[in-house]
Amino acid sequence: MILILPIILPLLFMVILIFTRRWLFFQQAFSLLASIGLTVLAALLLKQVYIDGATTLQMGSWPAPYGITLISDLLAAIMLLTTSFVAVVVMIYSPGFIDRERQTAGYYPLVFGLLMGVNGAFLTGDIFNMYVWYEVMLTSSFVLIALGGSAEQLRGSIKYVTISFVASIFFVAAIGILYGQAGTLNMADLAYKMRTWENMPYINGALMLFFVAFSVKAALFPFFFWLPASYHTPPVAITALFAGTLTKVGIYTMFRFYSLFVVQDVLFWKIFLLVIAGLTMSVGVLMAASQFDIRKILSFHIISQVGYMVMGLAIFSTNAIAAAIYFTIHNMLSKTNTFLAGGLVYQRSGSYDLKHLGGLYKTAPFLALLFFIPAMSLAGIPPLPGFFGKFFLIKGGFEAGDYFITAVAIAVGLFTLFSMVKIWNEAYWKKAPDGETGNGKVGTSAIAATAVLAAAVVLLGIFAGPVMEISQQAAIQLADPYHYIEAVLNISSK
Amino acid sequence: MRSILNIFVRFVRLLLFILYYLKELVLSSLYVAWDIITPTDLMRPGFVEVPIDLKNETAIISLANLISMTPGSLTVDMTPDKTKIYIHAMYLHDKEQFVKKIKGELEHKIRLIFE
Amino acid sequence: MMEWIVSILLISGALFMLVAAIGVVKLSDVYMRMHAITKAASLGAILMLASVVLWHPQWIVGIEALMVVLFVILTSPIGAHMLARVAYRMKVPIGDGYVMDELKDAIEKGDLDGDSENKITDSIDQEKI
Amino acid sequence: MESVILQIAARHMRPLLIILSVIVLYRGHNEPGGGFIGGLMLGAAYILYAMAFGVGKTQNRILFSPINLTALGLLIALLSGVPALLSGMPFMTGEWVTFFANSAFELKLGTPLLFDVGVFFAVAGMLMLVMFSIMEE
Amino acid sequence: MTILATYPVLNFAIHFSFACLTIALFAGLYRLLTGPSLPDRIVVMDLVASLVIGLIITYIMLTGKPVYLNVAVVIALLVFMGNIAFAKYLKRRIEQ
Amino acid sequence: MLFLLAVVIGVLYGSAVYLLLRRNIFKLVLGLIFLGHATNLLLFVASGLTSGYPAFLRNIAGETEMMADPLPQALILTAIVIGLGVTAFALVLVYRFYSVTKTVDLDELSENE
Amino acid sequence: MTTGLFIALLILLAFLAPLTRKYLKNAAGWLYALLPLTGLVYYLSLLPDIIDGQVITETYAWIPVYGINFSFYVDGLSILFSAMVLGIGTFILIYANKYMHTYPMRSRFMGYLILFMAAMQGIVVSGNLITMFVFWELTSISSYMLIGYHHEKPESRTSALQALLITGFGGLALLGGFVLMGQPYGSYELSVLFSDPDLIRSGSLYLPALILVLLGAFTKSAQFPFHFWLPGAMVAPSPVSAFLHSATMVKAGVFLLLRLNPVMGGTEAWHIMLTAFGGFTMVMGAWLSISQTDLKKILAYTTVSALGTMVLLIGNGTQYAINAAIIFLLVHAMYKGTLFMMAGNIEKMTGTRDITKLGGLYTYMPLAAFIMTAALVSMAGIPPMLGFLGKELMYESKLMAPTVRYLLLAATFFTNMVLVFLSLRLSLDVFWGKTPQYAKTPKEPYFPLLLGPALLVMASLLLGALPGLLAGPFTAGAITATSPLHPALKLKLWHGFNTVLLLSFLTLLAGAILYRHKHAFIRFAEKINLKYFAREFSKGFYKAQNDFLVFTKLQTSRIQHGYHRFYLMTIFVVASALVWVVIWRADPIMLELNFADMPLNLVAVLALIITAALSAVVSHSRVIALVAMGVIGFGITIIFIAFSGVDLAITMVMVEVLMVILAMAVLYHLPKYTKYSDTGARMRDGLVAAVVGVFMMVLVLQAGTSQLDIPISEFFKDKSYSEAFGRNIVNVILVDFRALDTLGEITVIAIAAIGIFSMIKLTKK
Ligand code: NA
Ligand code: NA
Repeated sequence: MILILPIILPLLFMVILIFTRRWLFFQQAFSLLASIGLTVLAALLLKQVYIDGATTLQMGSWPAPYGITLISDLLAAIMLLTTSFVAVVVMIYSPGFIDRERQTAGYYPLVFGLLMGVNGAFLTGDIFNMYVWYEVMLTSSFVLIALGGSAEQLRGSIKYVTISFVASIFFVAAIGILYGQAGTLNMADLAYKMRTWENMPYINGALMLFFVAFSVKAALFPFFFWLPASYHTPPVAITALFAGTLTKVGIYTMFRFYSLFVVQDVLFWKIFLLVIAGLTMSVGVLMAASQFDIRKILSFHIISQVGYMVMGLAIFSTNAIAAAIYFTIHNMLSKTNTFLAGGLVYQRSGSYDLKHLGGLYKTAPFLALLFFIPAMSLAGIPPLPGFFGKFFLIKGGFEAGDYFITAVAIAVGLFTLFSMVKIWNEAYWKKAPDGETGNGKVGTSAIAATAVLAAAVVLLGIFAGPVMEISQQAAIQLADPYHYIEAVLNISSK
Repeated sequence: MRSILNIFVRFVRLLLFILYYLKELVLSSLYVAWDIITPTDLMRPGFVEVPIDLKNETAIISLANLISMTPGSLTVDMTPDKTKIYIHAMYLHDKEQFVKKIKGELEHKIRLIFE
Repeated sequence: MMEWIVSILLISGALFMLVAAIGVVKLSDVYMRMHAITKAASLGAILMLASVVLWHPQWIVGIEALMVVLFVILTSPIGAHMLARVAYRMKVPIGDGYVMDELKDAIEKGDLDGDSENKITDSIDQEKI
Repeated sequence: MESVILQIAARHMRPLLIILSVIVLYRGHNEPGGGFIGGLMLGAAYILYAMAFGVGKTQNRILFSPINLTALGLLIALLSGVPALLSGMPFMTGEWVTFFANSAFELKLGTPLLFDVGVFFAVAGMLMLVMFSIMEE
Repeated sequence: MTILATYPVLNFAIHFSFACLTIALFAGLYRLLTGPSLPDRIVVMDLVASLVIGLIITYIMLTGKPVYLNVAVVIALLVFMGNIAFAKYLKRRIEQ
Repeated sequence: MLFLLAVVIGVLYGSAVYLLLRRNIFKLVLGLIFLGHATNLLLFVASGLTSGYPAFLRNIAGETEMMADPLPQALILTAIVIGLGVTAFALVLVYRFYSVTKTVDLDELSENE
Repeated sequence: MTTGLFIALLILLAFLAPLTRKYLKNAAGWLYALLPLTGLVYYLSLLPDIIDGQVITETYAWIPVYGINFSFYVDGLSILFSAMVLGIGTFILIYANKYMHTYPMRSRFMGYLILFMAAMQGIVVSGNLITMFVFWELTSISSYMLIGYHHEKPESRTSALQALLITGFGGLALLGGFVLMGQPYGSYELSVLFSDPDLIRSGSLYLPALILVLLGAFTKSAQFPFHFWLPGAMVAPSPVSAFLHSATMVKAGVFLLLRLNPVMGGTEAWHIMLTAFGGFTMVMGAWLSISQTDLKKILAYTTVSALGTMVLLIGNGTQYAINAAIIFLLVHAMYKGTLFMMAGNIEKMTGTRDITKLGGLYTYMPLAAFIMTAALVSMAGIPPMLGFLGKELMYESKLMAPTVRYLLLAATFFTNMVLVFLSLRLSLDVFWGKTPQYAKTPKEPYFPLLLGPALLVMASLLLGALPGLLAGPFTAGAITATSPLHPALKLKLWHGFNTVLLLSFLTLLAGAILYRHKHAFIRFAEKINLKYFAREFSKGFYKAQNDFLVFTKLQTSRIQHGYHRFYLMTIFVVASALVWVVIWRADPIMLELNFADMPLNLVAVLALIITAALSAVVSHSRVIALVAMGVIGFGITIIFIAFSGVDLAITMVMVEVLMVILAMAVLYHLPKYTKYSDTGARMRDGLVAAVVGVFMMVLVLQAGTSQLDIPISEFFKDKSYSEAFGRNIVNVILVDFRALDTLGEITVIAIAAIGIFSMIKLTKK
């Protein structure tokens, strides 16, 4: 029963927030409380799944595979919890950062729309339903990215909307081919059946179409163009929310699909994903190095780091998957945190451009610390979580004998460090070019949110042990698709 | 009682009108069809102004639409005060006769139904 | 017998539509072509619908067929009127052989540019839904 | 100044379309139609009206603002799933009530129909909102 | 479709209608491509709408499913709104 | 029949792609609409074609008459509606884009990257 | 317990220091120094237990699944290094607090310094490779903050960045190396590694692991070709140089080599690489130091040289060599720490550290002169200072080296000769000789600034004078830990007249001669100043960095070029290709086409759609395109009707009409089409479009004719009326069977509505 709540509660909140859209304070307070509530809910779900194994719910009481199945295994619950937490932080951050006009123009309802889509995508066990949640999520993000309508935002959102639309089209086309061939939409059912068919060229083709669609959402090479083109345009709170949620849904789905549906030509898929992962992480990090806008640097890094997650997926050993899951959690927190810290810089100095920034280390040491923690985490400096993520991945890569990709991952780490230090050197250490560092008012709530998240990042590193243990369990579930299939179809198949 | 009778009368008029209109429709359709299919050219097109005296809006729109639905005529415009209607006619051999047909037959029958 | 009636109705309706389409190709200017189109919708559709109603003599079919006819009569002329009106104003040229043009005078006099907004007489319009 | 003929037609068609949209909504469970088609029709009624009279006048004719109508639709759709929750079934399990059972007027009403009503309002609201927003400019 | 084997005349009528409507469709297409004015092209949509109603009716006769009539109702009811939109657009172009 | 439908789908996709590759922003949106149509059609065609048997039940349950697969139809309906929502948004976006930047040339989008 | 607690306290102190320093003022240094001093005493007190190879371990579980623990492993080597870190650290804190007295942000500086101390201490007592790595990286980060202390100066930032990148690179390699090392053991615990030292050496992962580990060690310890960051790091304040760049951080690499010697050492690869790189670095560092004039730069290059010496000795691996390495390590830490602190003092008192502008300082600061000279005596290897002992052992080990004995001997001789030369130069030229004009009159440095150097020099003297009593036991534990097979040698000052003594004497003589002809020698050194290894390396690094940036900029402009249509083109082309590859690999069944089944009526409709689509594409009029769109909509409606989709057809008509209206409403505001693209572009786009179109066509054609299973929708047909009470199955699916989809769908609609609403509302102003 708890499974449906992460989907319908955001919808309910969204409706309430639409009706009350003119009462700013209510919106702020309600959104914060609501997102905290969702986080608690997600935590409960995680606990339940951790104790009892994957849990399912048949919508409308129609049995699988006919009705829509909701299912949460550990991976879904972990993602749910992390996303909700990111949302809480962004909800704390927003009142002190986003201008009043945007806040009353539907910002809060849209955030819950986004969460509804994201949660739905995590929980659904039905391919078409997944598409629907994707659309809910994407449409919310379209609006959020265009909200405010500056020329820059509009430029970015046109690219974002178009490319996402094209990806959705691939998604639907794949569903069409899939249904025509297999006659089912239930993921477990399909996975089960796919293990009985000998040759299914078009299902495999559809799988690749799905993969392309998810790659666009996850911003993999060469499908990432929309991300750097649009992520730097909206207020940074929105970007932070996206950074913590959107691309990760693509990755999550890719994990899910890979685990369930890649049954033929596995070696090809592995090599293919390894190539994609390597290219994604290296191209992303190199492009980041050339940038001077904090948001752009961070945006390109999103791409690079998604590459790490795909690397874990491609290796697909329990350890590598667990590593990728941990890495994903870390990335959602740390990346959001860096964006939020970048926003503080902006509030203080009025710019995101490194060429115009400087001196913040001296004048705003606390803000500097708030950036330094997640930045070092992203750069993989121990004992912050980024280090463990990288370490686990390297370990997984070496164990699986995939030396080359692991070497690339290690090398990319250096460039990541370079970019983070570049921001630090320019924005914090350098003397401000025009002599003064700006004295903008930094929202208290914005600082508080960033601090909360930074603390969470540190804690994620310190408690890497327990988190990793859960990730390991999640990975074990994911590596064995029968766990999922049995939970949905109630058949024992081994 | 009187109003029920009134409604009944109007309904009968409506039925009669439909029959009349169908007859007109078929006849003029055949006429136009013949003109289109064969190489003959009987057309004398033009825009005609027809004054109308209907007051009820439903009646007015019915008139305008029925004019359009009848082959050979098409309502193009109407004055904002709803007193004049402009029709594109295909066969304006005789303007007087055309106006008379619209006013005397179509408008009159419509008024009988609506007013 | 019924088969024959239905068939004839169907064919005649289709033929009417065809004739209208030929009219759209052959007729000399845009106003004339609009004539053809509204007529294709009217008589052609009526005839064909009659065949459906006769072949499927059910209430619901009859009602739906009647609705089609009524809606065609209600809407098709409005569309044609709007287009003809704007076509004339954007000076789409008229063909040869026009015998009169009273619309031009009316437009030049400004008869058609008044304001009727305050003249809503019907009451159906007043309630909110 | 918009065409008088259009204005008259719009005035006549608005109630017609509204009634039809409700019929389409109601019939949807057994015949072609349903909430979405009905909603589009309801929206179309007001779009036509707005094309004839402008957005301002049209908005005066609506009880709910379009955005609230959309939200209302969502709320109804959402609430239609709740009875099931209350009786311990999964969300959106259909709950049906039969009136005049076994008679000629047997009438089955259920939460799926209510759900369709939600769809109806949401779609209509969205359509109006979109069109009014653009046409107002 | 086996029904039609028992009604050869109707069968012929249906296919004849299809043929007429098909030719009519191409006539409309010709107008869309040749114009010359914009209203000329726009009215093609009206023509096609009418022809689609005809086609729907023919399909009803062919398949024996009057349920398709619902589609015709909607076409009859709503397609003219497209014309109005075009007309409004053209009007604006005159005004500019 | 399948062959012809496949050709239509191919042409629609091709047209959509060509339109998407234009510089005019309006053509871009047109391309999106075409892409949506093409895909709905693909979904319809790829999941099997049944002529003349709409998915309506005439009698009480258990009727085993031949019938078109209703599921893809429901899916397409959903996809159409979603497509409508997104396209409407895209259209307004384009309109806003033009009114803010005063250009319809997509290549001018490149200036900020 | 104690070790963990101690490090925790150090870290705590690091965070407290910035908060408390401004209240404690001058007392701060003394107070802070109490903590490392306590630690020093504690570890020295362990010495008697440890000396014969005993080990104290502590373990705190961290990520037990992966064998990662906070483990501590205290043996003789740990104690030796702890003594250096904490001992010198104690003085440094006192020194730094005074030295930084006039500097801004000194509170933070003290914090970083203590943090660094904690990290360094952590490295030397780590009992787990990953624990060690954590501290290892922490030293890199804290040293980055310290080197960049003058962060408003560009050269400070670049030097800090350079140091961080190089040590960061090494760190990453080291991590890889550690992971590889842990693989055969399934553990990262040192105790596990030491329990089966041959496991890794005999495995196939040994060589890659070794190379990676050496990269880590070499970068940290400034071995060629990574040496150049160290002289660059001299932009840091002197306390940093004295602590990090002489006594501790740069020794981390050496520590690592010593620590891993039992498991990684002893192989040919180890021997060759360490000898080659260490030896070369040793000579190069010495040579480069000759022509420097900056006091700190001289010291930096001699440090590079000394580090090379240690690496060389460790690589040598013989009993004498290990002994020599350990002793020299201690010797070097003591004199170099002193020298750096003194260099800082001189700079502070005179305002310069250019030795050509210094001279005659003895008259102003005799005490300082004495201390510094004593340290230089140690550096020159003159008895009775500890340095003498180090040098003796060094020669001894070279004479016993397994290979290239005489080459190594010559190199060592040369290096030591240069050290003698520099010792002379730094003492005589700075404290005696001509007195230049000083900006302000120099005076004796303050007491806290001299305390550390003085005590270190005394200790050095003491250890050197009584080697068997003090230095011997002190280093024996470390030697045992490093090289369990070779027991520590008995140390004594006087070995009798032998080759080694002769060599020592010759070294002194040669150094003195060189000093006598110092101008010629310096000119000579400048002539062959190994440019390539000094300035050019650093320059090369910057150039590489710049080239890298240029490259990334170019690459970005190629990939993220901003042209939307090429993004789309890329996506379409790549997607088509990928899908095709997959299908092709799966061996598709090619199907025969059935052309017979084509109802003419539909053929016409399809032709209509195709024509309309093409005219929309080629049309120059938006109105025509929209009409065509409408026509296509009607065509699709007919297809839906022809194949039994009633609700679909209705929806399609309505949506199409509304879409046209909407598009018109938008067009209302847009300008006319302009022709933007040329014929070439059109051809290219047409080709892409055709490829995608044909691809989709074939896909549909192939996929549409095969089916692998019965659709699940049979269920819906059964249950639609009986259980969901609806005859319109499509609608029942929408509102019941798959109502969740529809709920999502109307949410999309609602969100789009909000979006449109807010977009119009917000930008109205
Ligand atoms: Na199929
Ligand atoms: Na729907």
